[in-house]
Amino acid sequence: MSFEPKIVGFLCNWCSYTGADLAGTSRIHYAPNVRVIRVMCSARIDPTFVIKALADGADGVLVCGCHPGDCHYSEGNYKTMRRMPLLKRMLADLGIEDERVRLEWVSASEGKRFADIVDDMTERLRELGPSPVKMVLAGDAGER
Amino acid sequence: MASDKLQIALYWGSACGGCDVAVLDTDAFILDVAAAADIRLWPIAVDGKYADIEAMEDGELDLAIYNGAVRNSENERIAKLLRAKSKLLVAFGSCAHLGGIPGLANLTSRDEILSTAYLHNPSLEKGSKTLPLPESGVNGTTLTIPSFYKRVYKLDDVVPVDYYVPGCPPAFDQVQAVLEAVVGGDLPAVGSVVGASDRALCDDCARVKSEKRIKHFYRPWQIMIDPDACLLEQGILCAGPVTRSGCGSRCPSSGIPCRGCYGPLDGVVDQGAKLLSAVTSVIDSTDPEEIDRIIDGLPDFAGFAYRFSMPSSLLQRSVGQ
Amino acid sequence: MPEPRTGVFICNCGTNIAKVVDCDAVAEAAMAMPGVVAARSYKYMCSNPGQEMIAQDIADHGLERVVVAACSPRMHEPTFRRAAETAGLNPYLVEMANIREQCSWVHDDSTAATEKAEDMVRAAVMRVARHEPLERLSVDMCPNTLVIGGGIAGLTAALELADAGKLVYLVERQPGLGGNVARVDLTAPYLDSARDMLTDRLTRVVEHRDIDVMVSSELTRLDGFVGNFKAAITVHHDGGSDEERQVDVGSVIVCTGYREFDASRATHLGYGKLPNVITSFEFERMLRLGRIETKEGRLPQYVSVIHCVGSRSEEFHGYCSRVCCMTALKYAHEVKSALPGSYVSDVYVDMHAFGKGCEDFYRRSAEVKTLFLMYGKGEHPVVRKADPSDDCGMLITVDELLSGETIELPADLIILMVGMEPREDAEAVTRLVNISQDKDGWFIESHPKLDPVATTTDGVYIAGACQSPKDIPDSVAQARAAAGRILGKISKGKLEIDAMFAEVDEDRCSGCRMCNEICPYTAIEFDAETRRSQVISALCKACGACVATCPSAAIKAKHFTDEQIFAEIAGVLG
Amino acid sequence: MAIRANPKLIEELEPYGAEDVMKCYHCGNCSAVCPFSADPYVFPRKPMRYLQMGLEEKLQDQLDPWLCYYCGECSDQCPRDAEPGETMMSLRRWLTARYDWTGISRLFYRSWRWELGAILLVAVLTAIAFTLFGLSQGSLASYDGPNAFLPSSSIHIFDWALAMVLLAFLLSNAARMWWFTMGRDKTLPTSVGSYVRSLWMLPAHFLTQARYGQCERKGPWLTHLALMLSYLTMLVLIMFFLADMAGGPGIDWRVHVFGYLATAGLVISTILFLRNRARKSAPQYRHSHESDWIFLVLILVVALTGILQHILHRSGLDVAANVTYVVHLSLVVPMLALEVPFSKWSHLAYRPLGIYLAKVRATALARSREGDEAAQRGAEPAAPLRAA
Repeated sequence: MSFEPKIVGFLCNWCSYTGADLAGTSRIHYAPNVRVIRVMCSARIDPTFVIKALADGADGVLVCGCHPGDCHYSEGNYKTMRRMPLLKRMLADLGIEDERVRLEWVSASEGKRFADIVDDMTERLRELGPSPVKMVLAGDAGER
Repeated sequence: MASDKLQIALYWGSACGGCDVAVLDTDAFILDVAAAADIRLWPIAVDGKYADIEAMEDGELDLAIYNGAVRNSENERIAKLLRAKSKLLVAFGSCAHLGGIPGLANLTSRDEILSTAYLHNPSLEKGSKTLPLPESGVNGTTLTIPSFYKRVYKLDDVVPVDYYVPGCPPAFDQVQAVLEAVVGGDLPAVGSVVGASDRALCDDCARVKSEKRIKHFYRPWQIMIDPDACLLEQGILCAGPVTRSGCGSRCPSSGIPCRGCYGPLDGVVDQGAKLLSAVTSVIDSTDPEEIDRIIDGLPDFAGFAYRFSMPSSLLQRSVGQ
Repeated sequence: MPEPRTGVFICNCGTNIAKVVDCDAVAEAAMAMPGVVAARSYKYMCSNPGQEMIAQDIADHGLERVVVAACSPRMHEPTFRRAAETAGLNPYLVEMANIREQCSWVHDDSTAATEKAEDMVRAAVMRVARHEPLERLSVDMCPNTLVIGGGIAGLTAALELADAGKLVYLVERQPGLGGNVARVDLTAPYLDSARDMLTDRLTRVVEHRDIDVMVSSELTRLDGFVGNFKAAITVHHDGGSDEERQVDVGSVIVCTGYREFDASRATHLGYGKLPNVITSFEFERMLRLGRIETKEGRLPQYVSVIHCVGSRSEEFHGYCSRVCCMTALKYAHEVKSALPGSYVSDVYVDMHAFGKGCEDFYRRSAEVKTLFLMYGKGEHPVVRKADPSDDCGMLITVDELLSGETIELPADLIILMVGMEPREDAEAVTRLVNISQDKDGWFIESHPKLDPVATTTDGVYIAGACQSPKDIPDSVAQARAAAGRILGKISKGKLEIDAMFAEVDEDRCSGCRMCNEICPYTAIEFDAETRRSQVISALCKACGACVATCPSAAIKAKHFTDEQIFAEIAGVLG
Repeated sequence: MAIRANPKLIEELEPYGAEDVMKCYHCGNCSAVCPFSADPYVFPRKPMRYLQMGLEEKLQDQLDPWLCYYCGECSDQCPRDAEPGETMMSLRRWLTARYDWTGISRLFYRSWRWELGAILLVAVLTAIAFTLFGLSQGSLASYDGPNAFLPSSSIHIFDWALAMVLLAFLLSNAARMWWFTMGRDKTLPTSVGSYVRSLWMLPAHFLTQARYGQCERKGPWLTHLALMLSYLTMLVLIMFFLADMAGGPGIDWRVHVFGYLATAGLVISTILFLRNRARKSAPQYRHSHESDWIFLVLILVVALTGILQHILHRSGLDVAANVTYVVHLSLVVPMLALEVPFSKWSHLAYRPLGIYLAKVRATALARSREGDEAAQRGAEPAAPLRAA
């Protein structure tokens, strides 16, 4: 059986989570690989959450917020816009491939877009293979 | 030999020796210690043998102070030995506490380290192929050396630790405080960090803080540093906000940004990630390109953010193959 | 500590969930999860029997936590929180797993969907274990209101509130009340007098015992939060002396209106260079004085009205200023009736006549033989002085769209329909009362359709042209709407504030001030004495930006704590 | 080069009937429904725009109004009641006045009193003249024969003289029309050939009014055609067979049958038109300019007096016949002398001429367009060659 990546998705309550709900009410099907965690605003997403998800065995992490300028809290998503690029650079230094962490803007009306993003990310991660984190840490535990 | 004196041992694992110097830094006080205690093991200062420790009853030692990280089998063996023989085991200094500077080696791999050091080091004689092996036969006899681990561990990765004394090195007054505490027997809850504050360095930092908006990051030598203003507000990356205070804010007060040697505060699970979150949040731009330009001013961020805490971070090491 | 006793309730939603997700399997799996003492699958959890089942189980199993796996929390979270509350469980000890919108409705592979549902339930179970009972805050509502701006909107709002017996502080920067409407003669499309409209209101406002009017005054500071604002106002007395006033108000209505576009910026129209090129407001003054004449004191034979000066152009403002078209038509009528022999032409880009009675007004203006000349968006008419040989003072060159000809139009008096602009100090106002501006500088409402007078700051409302170009009826409607919203709040006496807000642990805060800049609602105060930051809970909207930012983990997002989210992460990953 | 707009022009046009044109807001429905509106002659919208803006020169150059038969579709469709059809009609009146160098037609169109006054004056003068002439050389008692009161031979000469005068007026005005619409425009690449090639259109449209037939409503066309042909027949009879017409008392069927048909045609069609105008039965009858009434009434009375005179003569009541004859003539003369060159009737010349010139103009424009395109093609480098 082919490898099925597990993706943890952090979605802001007002745009992206509502968008994901819309995908549901519109019955737009997408890959079952994503596990959504709702936060009030993408600005609540501490980079620690992303790393924690990877450390706990996620193959990918998807971060979604309102489109720039449309934040329910007027500028929360700008914080996310500032945090993610440096986080991705740091994760690259820690050996995490770029595709594993993804930032997308999804509005409440973009159910289709959310579905497409999940499908696309799932496909890319299938090709990329499982996250190295678990294996490596397990390996360390085995033999120092 | 029986004695009513305090039985203590000090040991250095994968360390630079700075922590031992810090102990010596306690100056005349160390003589009081010597007077009050039998120092059974202290490789850097007194002549004690592992065998003597191995010969001890379990718990015969009152206090073992371990500095340095765990990089090889010997480090681990002695850590286990001291744990068994000592009532209290203290992780002393950043390396034992969090992995410290040696922990930065986790950003690369054992093979790379060995090949750099033993195969591609410019100071090697041409064509040298000698790699350190745990066992090697030299004219008939077998030599063994400790095995070099795949990565660096902090002390409590290999043995349970009673107390942590942070710092690279710990401030001498705190060394004193810890020793006095042990002598006096008034100890906090097991597992706690002693000789440090529960607030971030900024609490003790004398520099004036105001609202933060960062348009450009500078290395300290790039600008004339305002002696009174918060370094971060001047665009100098400072780990103060994510670092326990207790050092007396020595670096910032001398114009050098905090490097975070005292480690994260309770509740912060990943010092590097937290620093990243805090610092990027106050970048003063809403334009992706500009943001990219601004963070270009933070080269090797992982190296800075995890300077002392790589092995204690969530990922513990680089997972790149 | 032992995991709290948790009950898991899996809704089939008829077949909406059950046809894809094996609900019984999920319930069975749930039983194995930490702390779970009861797990059920039921047809309709949101139905009364469903809710009673939850209440019953809380009693029977002494549940300390409840997880409902059903539809989106955006749908039924309030329902299930109420259900728990009726059974004496704190509503915040309920967590939902969204296995319909985000599972059964979007997946067809039953096994994968069931597995996902289990992960979602596990996450909820582990999360809810770390929930804390929370209490909603209740704060007093101060019945006084501060109205900023004494234009038609401000006057209306003030009267509405004062007539209801509530005290109003009306602050006007100018020495006189009335705003821009006081500069207008008649109003379109019914040609009734603005003066009449205003005078009655003005006298009532000035005499009203519940309205404290402060002219030549400015708001200098606004602290506090909804229901409990403290406003500092500077009153400039004639003679140069200033008086500082402090007033307590529960709500603020911003009615700062607009300023007219500076016509001299549209250089091609010759405003400021040619004496007989005037702005609509200058023409209004003429009308109020009752004599339409050129600077030379002659009666104009050709009167030309140029529309969209500053509006709907690449060069200046992209938006439509909304009232100019009808005002221009009004001029056609007023000029024709004052000077029957004159020829009126309107040079316009588009004729916007969408208001009540406006299309009809447009037709009537055509019937009085107004010449309508259309030019393309992005192009502009050019005004020049005529030659002595001409029978007119000026000539307007315009590429006329409907004929495709470039023509020269004779004119003796040219009226420029200057558009509306946010006032020069609009940005200062936004900072004072903590609201935001759109790209054009107009104040932003909290929802463009459903909440047009509220703002992102609770207790601060906007009415009139400060929100966007607006005519009198719309400004009045907004003012009354805002007043209505406030009266509603006042009548409740107390304000309920959601328990979900951020809180600073003062024993951990190091005063690094990282968070101060972060809060979009300026809910974070830095106390210079203690060198600690605090969150004003009533201002906090619980976005959590500061929590993620705080380097000392000293700020806690109630109901979205790190521990709770870590648990959720661990949960979804099994 | 910018054209000067003249907001006052509309006022000048009002007496010609253009009262509602300012209501137009240029939705273009009128041009869309008009069966004749096609490039390069897009109307009624465009001429209406020129009129609103007072682009006098442009209007004077227009052939478009002559391409319109006022079927009324446009006025029906107009959402603003701007009466495009009526506007075109009034533009035709205005153009007629413009073409006429004497200024008489301007006078008539702007004041029906003048028109009526002029007609009465000419009528009276004619009556006096013919009475004196009759008495001077014959007896009132004899209608024909050697001492006929008004001998057909002399009337015949008079007719021809009159016809020549009218023709002179008409032709000179027609020439002006050509100058305004074609001659002045030097950029127009017309050629004698193109004039010759389309020449057939003149008689064709004059006789058939084929275009009118293309309108949706056929009724008006038939009535109009009937009126026109009857009038024409009568004209031919009078100009060439007057002797046989006047001869009697016997009926010479070879000519009289045409006479009867024509008279019937005239009477019926004018009555129909008058009724329609009175009832405002269709858009094109809704607005009647005084000149329309005068025109119809005049034809009708002329026809009736003609009939009466004919009957009286056949019944041997020569005195009565002669008196009627004088009355008849005193109506015919102003009709021909005033109406044909200076008023509504002139369109019998201008319309076919307009259609003809429009065709010539269109071909010329098309040619110049082809010319431009050809020039462009020439300018382009031979791409395929370079590729090869």
